[in-house]
Amino acid sequence: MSIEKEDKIIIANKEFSSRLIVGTGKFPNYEINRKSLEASEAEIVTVAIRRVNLTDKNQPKLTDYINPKKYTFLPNTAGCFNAVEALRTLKLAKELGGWNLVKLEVLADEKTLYPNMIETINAAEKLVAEGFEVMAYCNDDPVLCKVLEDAGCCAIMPLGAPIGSGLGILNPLNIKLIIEQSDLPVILDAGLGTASDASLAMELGCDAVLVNSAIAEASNPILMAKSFKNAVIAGRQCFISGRMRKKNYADASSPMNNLLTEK
Amino acid sequence: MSIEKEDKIIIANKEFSSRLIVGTGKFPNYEINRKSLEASEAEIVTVAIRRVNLTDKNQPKLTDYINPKKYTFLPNTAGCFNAVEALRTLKLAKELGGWNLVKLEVLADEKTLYPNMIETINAAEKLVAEGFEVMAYCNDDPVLCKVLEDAGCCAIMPLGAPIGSGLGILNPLNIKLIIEQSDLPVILDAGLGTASDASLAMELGCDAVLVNSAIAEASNPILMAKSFKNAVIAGRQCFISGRMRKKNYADASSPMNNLLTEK
Amino acid sequence: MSIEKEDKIIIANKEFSSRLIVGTGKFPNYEINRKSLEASEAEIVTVAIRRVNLTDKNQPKLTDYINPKKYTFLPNTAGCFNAVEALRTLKLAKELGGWNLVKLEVLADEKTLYPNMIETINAAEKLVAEGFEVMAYCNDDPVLCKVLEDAGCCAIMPLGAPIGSGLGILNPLNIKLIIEQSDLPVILDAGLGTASDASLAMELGCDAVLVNSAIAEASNPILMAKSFKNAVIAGRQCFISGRMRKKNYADASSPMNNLLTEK
Amino acid sequence: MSIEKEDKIIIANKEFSSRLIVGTGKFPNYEINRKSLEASEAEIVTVAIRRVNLTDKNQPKLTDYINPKKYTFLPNTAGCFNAVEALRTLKLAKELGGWNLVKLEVLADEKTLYPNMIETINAAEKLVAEGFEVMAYCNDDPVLCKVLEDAGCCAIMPLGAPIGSGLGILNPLNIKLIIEQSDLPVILDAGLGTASDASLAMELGCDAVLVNSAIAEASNPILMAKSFKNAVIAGRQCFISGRMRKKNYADASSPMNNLLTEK
Amino acid sequence: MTQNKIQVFINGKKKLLEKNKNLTEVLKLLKITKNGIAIEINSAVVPKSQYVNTFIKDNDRIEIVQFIGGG
Amino acid sequence: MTQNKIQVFINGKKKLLEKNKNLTEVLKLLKITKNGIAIEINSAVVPKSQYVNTFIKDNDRIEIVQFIGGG
Amino acid sequence: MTQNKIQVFINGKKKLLEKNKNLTEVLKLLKITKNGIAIEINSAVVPKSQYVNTFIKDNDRIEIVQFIGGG
Amino acid sequence: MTQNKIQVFINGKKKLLEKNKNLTEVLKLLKITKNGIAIEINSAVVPKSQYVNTFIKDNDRIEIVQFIGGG
Repeated sequence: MSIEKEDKIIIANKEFSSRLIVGTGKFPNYEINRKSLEASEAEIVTVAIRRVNLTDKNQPKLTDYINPKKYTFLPNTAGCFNAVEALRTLKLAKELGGWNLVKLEVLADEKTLYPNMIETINAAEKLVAEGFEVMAYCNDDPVLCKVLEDAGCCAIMPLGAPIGSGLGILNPLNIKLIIEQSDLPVILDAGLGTASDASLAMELGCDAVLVNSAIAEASNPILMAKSFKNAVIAGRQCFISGRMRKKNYADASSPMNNLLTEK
Repeated sequence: MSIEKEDKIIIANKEFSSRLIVGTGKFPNYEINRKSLEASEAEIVTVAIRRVNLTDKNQPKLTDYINPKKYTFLPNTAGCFNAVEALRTLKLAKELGGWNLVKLEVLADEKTLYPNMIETINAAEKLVAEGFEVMAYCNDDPVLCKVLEDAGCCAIMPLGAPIGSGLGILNPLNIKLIIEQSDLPVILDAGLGTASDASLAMELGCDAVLVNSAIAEASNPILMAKSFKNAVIAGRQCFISGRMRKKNYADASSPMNNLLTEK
Repeated sequence: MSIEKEDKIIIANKEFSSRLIVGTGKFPNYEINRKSLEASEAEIVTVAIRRVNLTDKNQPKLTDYINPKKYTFLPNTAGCFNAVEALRTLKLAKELGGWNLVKLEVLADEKTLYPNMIETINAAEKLVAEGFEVMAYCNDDPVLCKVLEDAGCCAIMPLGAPIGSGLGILNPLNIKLIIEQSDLPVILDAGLGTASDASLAMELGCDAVLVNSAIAEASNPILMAKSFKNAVIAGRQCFISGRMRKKNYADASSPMNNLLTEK
Repeated sequence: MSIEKEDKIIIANKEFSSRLIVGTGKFPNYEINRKSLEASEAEIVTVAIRRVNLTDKNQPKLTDYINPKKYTFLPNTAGCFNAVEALRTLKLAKELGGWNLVKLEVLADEKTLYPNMIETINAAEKLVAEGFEVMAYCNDDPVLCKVLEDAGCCAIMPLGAPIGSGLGILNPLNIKLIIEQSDLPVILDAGLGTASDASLAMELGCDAVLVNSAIAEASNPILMAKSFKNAVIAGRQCFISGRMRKKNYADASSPMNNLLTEK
Repeated sequence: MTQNKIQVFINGKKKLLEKNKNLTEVLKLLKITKNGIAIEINSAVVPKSQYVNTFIKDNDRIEIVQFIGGG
Repeated sequence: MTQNKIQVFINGKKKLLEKNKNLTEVLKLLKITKNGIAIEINSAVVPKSQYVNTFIKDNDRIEIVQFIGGG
Repeated sequence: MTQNKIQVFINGKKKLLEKNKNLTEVLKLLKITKNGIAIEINSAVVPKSQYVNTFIKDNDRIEIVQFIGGG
Repeated sequence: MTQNKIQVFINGKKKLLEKNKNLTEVLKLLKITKNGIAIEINSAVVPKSQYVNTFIKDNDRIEIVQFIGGG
């Protein structure tokens, strides 16, 4: 009876087996995206809403490769810089697929792509009022994460490092504080670059992680997707297993008695 | 056709599928040891040689739980503080099971359990001359690791941190330098505490890792064994996949054009 | 002609030679506080406003030891959890000494003592409107720091780690981003534990640091005050000098030619 | 009566006030070298022995700028790759200036410039036998540092990172273990890049540090020399003062009672 | 502009259309199929069911969007 | 409560005072000197110059504060 | 010590044995089975095949070892 | 090579010298002053006091060194 079987994550009353959420941006093409997604065994994918290209209608369509019936689409508001834009975008997303579960992302500037927390809180309240299930991309300030929780979000998504930076988790203490205080799933979003970064996030107690660039920009995205799948499982198991205590000195693995050389 | 299938590690001309070597010390009992070992899917286990207890012969025996026919036993010289003791110990190991593949471990002191590199090199030469296949526990000095390689060892086993400390990899640069220079398998030995530590070791390019305390001292050793199994696979896949480049600023995962809000 | 002579910091149009601001809390007594302050060569000290003790009027008074004529008092709002309390407190501070230069500190909770950024911004606007010169304790989110700057604060005081934790600077990248974007003095507040922490803050480009617990809780506060004085100068000089480029391999300090042993 | 006055370091029975040893390599020219040295207030400088240039005798001479009567010259064996070369080089150094105090440096390869510890130990024994006072550049392995100590060296000089890398102290735990075990002055040699690196070395308990590239390669070497002077003093004072205890949560600097707002 | 034409903005680009066209007709004109898209006119979403009854007016700002890859 | 007394709160503690006392008198009563303190009544600061003209009323909340060590 | 006894050390502990015993007999005496053990006498390994021909002499240092858990 | 010349190596470079020259003469020849240098012949240091009595032989390897900047 393995832990994986039972250890589900629940977001907005929906149960998921995978704790890895995958973004669909930056892949060389939709075919590699599709294969990487399969390899990742993720159940939720983030997607963006953009204008249809009127001049070239034969461009490949995301939905031709990734089936909204098979995966839970998580429409994001990437590119929105205020609550009004975010709201407009997600209403279109709802019309597109009838989704209520959305990823709110209100950015402050293009250099850091850090969230504008004031606008994010503001937008979260409006979206919740409109009946959306809001998963909120946010900074790693436990205080403001709590405000988002109180605003009725269904998941807190603090950043580990700037989006697409691959720098890992810059402030593990803050992530830990957010997890300790939160009654919601805490999903590490943004900044993860390697398997060990993802594993560490789970070891800190995150309920899931969202990964995009680290997979899409790998030399071998499909294998990297597998890597993250395994890293998330490993990190989750490690968290549940209860790690050994750190020691500043050595502690022998082999008994130091009954040696040949004892008198 | 998955990478795991093909990506074998070869030590002393023997091929292994698992890149996780597990120690058998410190477990609550041999039964949990056995189950953890199975969960880890390791193929090699380290074992110690100690005096038979003459007063109580009914004590459980390691070999009653862990079958030398099923696992590759790697006898170690833990507790030896010079070449002579190590040589004596391994000759007995050979008599015990006819093993040539051994883990050489010549310790300097009980506080750090760091290797005495001079005695280790000295012992390695003698053991190689006697026809042993020597996997050598060593410090993380690339220069002395090279000396061990030239002495005819079949694997280099640098420490990440003091044995049983769970501090992880204290000096990743040295481990990287050792990997870059080495024609032998480099196996990170000692100090790993969590899944992410093991994953990082593999991401640096280690060919395998040896874990004991982190599994044996976990609240749930069996699940932790699974965690390390997955972490090692994740780290290996990450290394092969070629990680994304780190950036000091953000890089959007969703395109910043064709936005609703563009003029 | 030494750099220290010229390299002044300007806060609210006042010029200061020292880049070390010292808190006056937690000292064993006011006498040690006074001596440590002298040793630190700081020019600005933070102070708190509290109720007079009506039952025991013979308690020592801060101002009997630390002369407001000699040091720039920086009244803080420690203990305030909203804008109204902060405003009340600082109006009393103004009445107490006619100070306009104040340290705004609106806390969110007693566990982290992290700032409540929404209330802080709110309070900053009110205080600026009332003619105060506001130095604002804040989190390390560059976006919200910019909002404080736009609200008319005269200095940004991001935290390095929780107040009194001595953990140093948990997220140097954010501190760097704040410095890059800011037209105001950036003063690292909270979390510094050692001289090297203070030096690092200055090397990142901070204009000054505020230290309290690290000095007050040292075994020898007076000597530790000297240590921080020197560390801040060292870090500032290092920042101005332009550090060497990091390299991943060695680069000889002594020429590798004209050796005895060359042919 | 300040600590600096009394807190001397004793190397080979000679007393020094400064705990900063400066290398003389890599400076833009000897004039800047001289000025930086003065700014550093160092008393000991390392120097190399090289062939006189027979074709151009008008090249500037180190000793025309840096007076061996004013500074303690510490001849090094940089560029030597075995004991024989080191011994030859230092005998010439002795003839050059009658120095007994020398810096032994037996390198393994040009990529890492790491010491060859076996040759270093070997050379140290020979040099001690010849009556030299040997300060030994070494790796950060406590076990081999102890061997050097037992060989009769007068100072242990473990590396923080590869020479000229500016990466700081890669393995602080090892440096701490070396300090704990050692009866000799432990001088951190190689790898320091910034003031905070030097301060950290002293906070760990090093008796002194040796700096070359970080000063010589700074945009402003003279000011950087001052920076390191102050950093070393700061770090030393911090070590003696006894740092505050680290805490994982906040601890208020201002009392949380007698607030205006209390009932 | 000629009597029987109106000017609109579709995905930010100026276009001239015949008067009295409904959304369904506009999509046909643009050779865009209904499925996998959503439409907004002047910042208000238009449900698919209403395309046929939604007539484009002068200066309408029409946004036609779809899902694409994003993080 | 007796006719000629009023009840006030000084630094959060209940106190009975004679009617028609001004702040200067209250401070004398409390044996507190003017310098190094500031006073607030019902959340409004009272300038030192006004102590003598400020008469305490029933239920006034008086806060008397000073500087202490703080970070 | 009595004429017909010898003193040996087995796993570090002093023991008295009859003279002219071979290793197989000693093991029987100790109730230890051959399998899963290895034996060294005076720092030299004794192959199992030689137990029966190996007679214990006075002051022999006998080590009987097995595998146990170790890292 | 001519009868009255010898070949030596000075700082690794081949040189021809008259026979029977001592170190002092060689230094004069090379226009190098005694101070701030040290000399080794065939890996053995020559004290300054001995320069005048040290005659260079055929194939001698002479090293003339000084201090330079180093870390």
